[in-house]
Amino acid sequence: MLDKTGIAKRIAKEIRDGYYVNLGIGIPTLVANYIPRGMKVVLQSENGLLGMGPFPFEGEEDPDLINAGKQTITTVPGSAFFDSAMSFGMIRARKVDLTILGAMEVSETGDIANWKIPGKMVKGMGGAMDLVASAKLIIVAMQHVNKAGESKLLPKCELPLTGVRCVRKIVTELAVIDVTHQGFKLIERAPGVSTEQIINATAGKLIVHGEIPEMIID
Amino acid sequence: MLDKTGIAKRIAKEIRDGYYVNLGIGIPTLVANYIPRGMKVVLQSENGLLGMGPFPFEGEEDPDLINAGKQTITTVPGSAFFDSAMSFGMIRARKVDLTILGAMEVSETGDIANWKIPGKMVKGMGGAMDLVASAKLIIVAMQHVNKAGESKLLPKCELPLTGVRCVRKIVTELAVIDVTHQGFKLIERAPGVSTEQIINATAGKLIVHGEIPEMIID
Amino acid sequence: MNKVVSNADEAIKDIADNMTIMLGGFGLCGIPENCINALVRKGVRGLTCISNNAGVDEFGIGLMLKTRQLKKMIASYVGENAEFERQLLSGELEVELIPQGTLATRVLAAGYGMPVIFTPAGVGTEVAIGKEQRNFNGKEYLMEYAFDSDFALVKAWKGDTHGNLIFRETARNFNPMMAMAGRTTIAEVEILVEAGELDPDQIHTPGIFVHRIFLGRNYEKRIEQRTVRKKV
Amino acid sequence: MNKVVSNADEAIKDIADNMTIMLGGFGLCGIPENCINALVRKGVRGLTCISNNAGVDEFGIGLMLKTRQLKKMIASYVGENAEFERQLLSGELEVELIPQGTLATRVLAAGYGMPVIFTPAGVGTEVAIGKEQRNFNGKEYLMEYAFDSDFALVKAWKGDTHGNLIFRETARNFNPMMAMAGRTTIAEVEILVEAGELDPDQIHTPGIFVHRIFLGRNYEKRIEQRTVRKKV
Repeated sequence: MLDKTGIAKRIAKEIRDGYYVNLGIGIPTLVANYIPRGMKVVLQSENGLLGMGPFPFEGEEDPDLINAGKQTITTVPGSAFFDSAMSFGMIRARKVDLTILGAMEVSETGDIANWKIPGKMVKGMGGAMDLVASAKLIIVAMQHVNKAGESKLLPKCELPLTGVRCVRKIVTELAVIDVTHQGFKLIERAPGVSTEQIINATAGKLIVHGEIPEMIID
Repeated sequence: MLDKTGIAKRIAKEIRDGYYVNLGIGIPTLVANYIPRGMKVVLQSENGLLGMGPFPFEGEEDPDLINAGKQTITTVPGSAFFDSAMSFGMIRARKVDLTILGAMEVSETGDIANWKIPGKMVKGMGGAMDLVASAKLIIVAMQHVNKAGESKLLPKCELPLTGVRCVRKIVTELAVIDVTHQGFKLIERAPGVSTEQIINATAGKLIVHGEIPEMIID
Repeated sequence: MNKVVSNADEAIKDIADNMTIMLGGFGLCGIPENCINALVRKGVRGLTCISNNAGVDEFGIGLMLKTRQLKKMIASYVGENAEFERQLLSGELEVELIPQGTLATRVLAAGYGMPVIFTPAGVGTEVAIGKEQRNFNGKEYLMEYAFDSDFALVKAWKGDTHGNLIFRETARNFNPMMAMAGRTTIAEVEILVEAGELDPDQIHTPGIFVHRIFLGRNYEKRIEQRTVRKKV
Repeated sequence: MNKVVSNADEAIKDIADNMTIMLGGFGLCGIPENCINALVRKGVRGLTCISNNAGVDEFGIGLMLKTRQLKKMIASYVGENAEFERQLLSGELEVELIPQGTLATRVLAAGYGMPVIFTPAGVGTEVAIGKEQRNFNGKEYLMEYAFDSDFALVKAWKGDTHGNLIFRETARNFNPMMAMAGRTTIAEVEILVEAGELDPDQIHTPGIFVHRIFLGRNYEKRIEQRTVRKKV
């Protein structure tokens, strides 16, 4: 079973040299720490920055320089600032190669719900609906089951949707799963996790073809 | 009767302090020379400049700095460069206060034709259709009659249109004419020109109310 | 062409009850602090605010929430604000949540004189309810309208007397589009210079879009999430 | 992330017959001179060119007309070119004339992932024929489609190895939107620097839009209308 760091490390292996990547809040943010050595990747922050660097050193925080999670950040050589219209323009025009974000639920057809729980205070979708509607490649980082022990990989989302038929891959503490035209497809097991455990934790249709390899993360 | 300079001088009197003005090619360009003293006006060039200055001194031409007529120009303090999308954005959003352009024909309903003569090589409308479709205030600078002696102020344009119901004022070598809901309305006569001369040179409906003053240009 | 006014109170003097205003900023970054404070002093009420966020309890648009000056908030994300939540749940405040890119592009559309835009954001979700949906090249899009607003309040880093603006880092965000979109646009700046002192190639918002400009004072620039790393 | 190629010939090597390309520039100002020369050398044919103008007889896109490499020209103004006129009248060349703002905004739409835009330009004229027309807030608009193009060729003043671009004066014109709109975008620059040397606040076109960049050579920068005044 993976911890959050493990999920981030596994997702980082999906990154390719030269990718422009948008990282959501939470586990996705951690992915930045595990980009394979030697790969050049540019992080997009949808509030208007390409080339997001690490957090600033203490005392060097700049209130004019934050990421989409409102955290103080830095730039890297080659960074560029732009306005929000251009930012979502590049997202809509599919210039961002990979979008990694969290989810409350994903359906076997790739629908995603991650912004609203009826009955609870709704904070808003921020940029999530734009990102999922347009991204070339979306990977979801999330727990396989919720706190009540219920599967978050469903035949159909129960929560209000953020976007439809958009998620291509899911990485959880238990598994790597592709979203195919036939439904969820088990690709890898987390270390020490059995195929049966994953089947039991997945409410949506799960395709299991032959022997499922255990994932390798350093 | 006015010469081209006279037409430009008369149109310059329509300019108000603080105006952003777009000047077409030909007589409209001359208007820049007669902006009343003390008035601050910013000239927009739709290829991407606010704050167009005079022609450069000999030897100081900059090929990167031209106006919409492809002439070498200069900037003034407070100038700003921008791209063509923003340029036509500000035109479409009616941020330009006054547009002055030439015409082949104007109809009594304010339609304008100034880009195409069937049977002749068509060079294109450039920015004219955008300008006439969106301008807050359009003044046409043109000759009252064409070379064949035919009126260019018509009940209906015969040439292909550039825009419909958009011209508000016309200044010719003979007169200043407003385009009203009732048709052309004679406002001023050029020095030495009789009301009858203007009536004879105007094919469209011309409203003449009482004594028409002779225009005053310095 | 001189658009300089002496301060925020003068700049916002004709913002009246029940108007619609746009405010630049993302979180607390790049918000028009001086204008917000002046609106609180003026006490105008019933405002509809279009802004990506609604500030925090004691800062930004949150200050106008505390004084109950807002009738409606149009935003993409409104967390981090307990008073906001209270007013929302009690029905005092109306809220319209829209996707961030849709917000940015509806503002852009207004500035560029385009009545509507089409975006795929929200297709298949509750955001699509009641909206015209249309297929182009095999993909579904929602038709979204340009925002009309009485005033736009923006914050720039530098500005000149003609209203030309330059923004700094991610404090740019929604400010340039809102500057273009307001029927009347008010810009507050940290540095105000004479026309001619800014490089014409570096201006983000040409002065034609800006009606009033003033030198802002006492910027707090609060940080919402102070994240740092230790020097090794 | 290094997008630098050695020269124009390498940059355009996969532009093939019958492709659609966009070329930046207004008149002869800000045109991708090196790319045009390379296309002439390569001899690709049947091209559809989207560019505000078609160059002059011996320069710019005019060079490709002379070698009959163009099948179709989409532009707003095509004067100042005798060979163009000849090919047009003889039917060798297809021409689509569209309003300049419509051209700019259709390119912008492509770069911003918007399938269509609505503009009032051309309403009531022959430009409106066959197009969807719609009334918003009492005004008529035409629906115009985003441009799809295989390649965009743009010319910037400065660029860095990541593809970030800065334009100079009115040589900016259509270049930034075309840079955003090309499926593959090639930028030629007068000054090429390492990533990190450009101020991130001053970049007009972020590198994400640019796929290849090279240092241009021997810029002629012809002036179409040399207008001057005498020193007093």
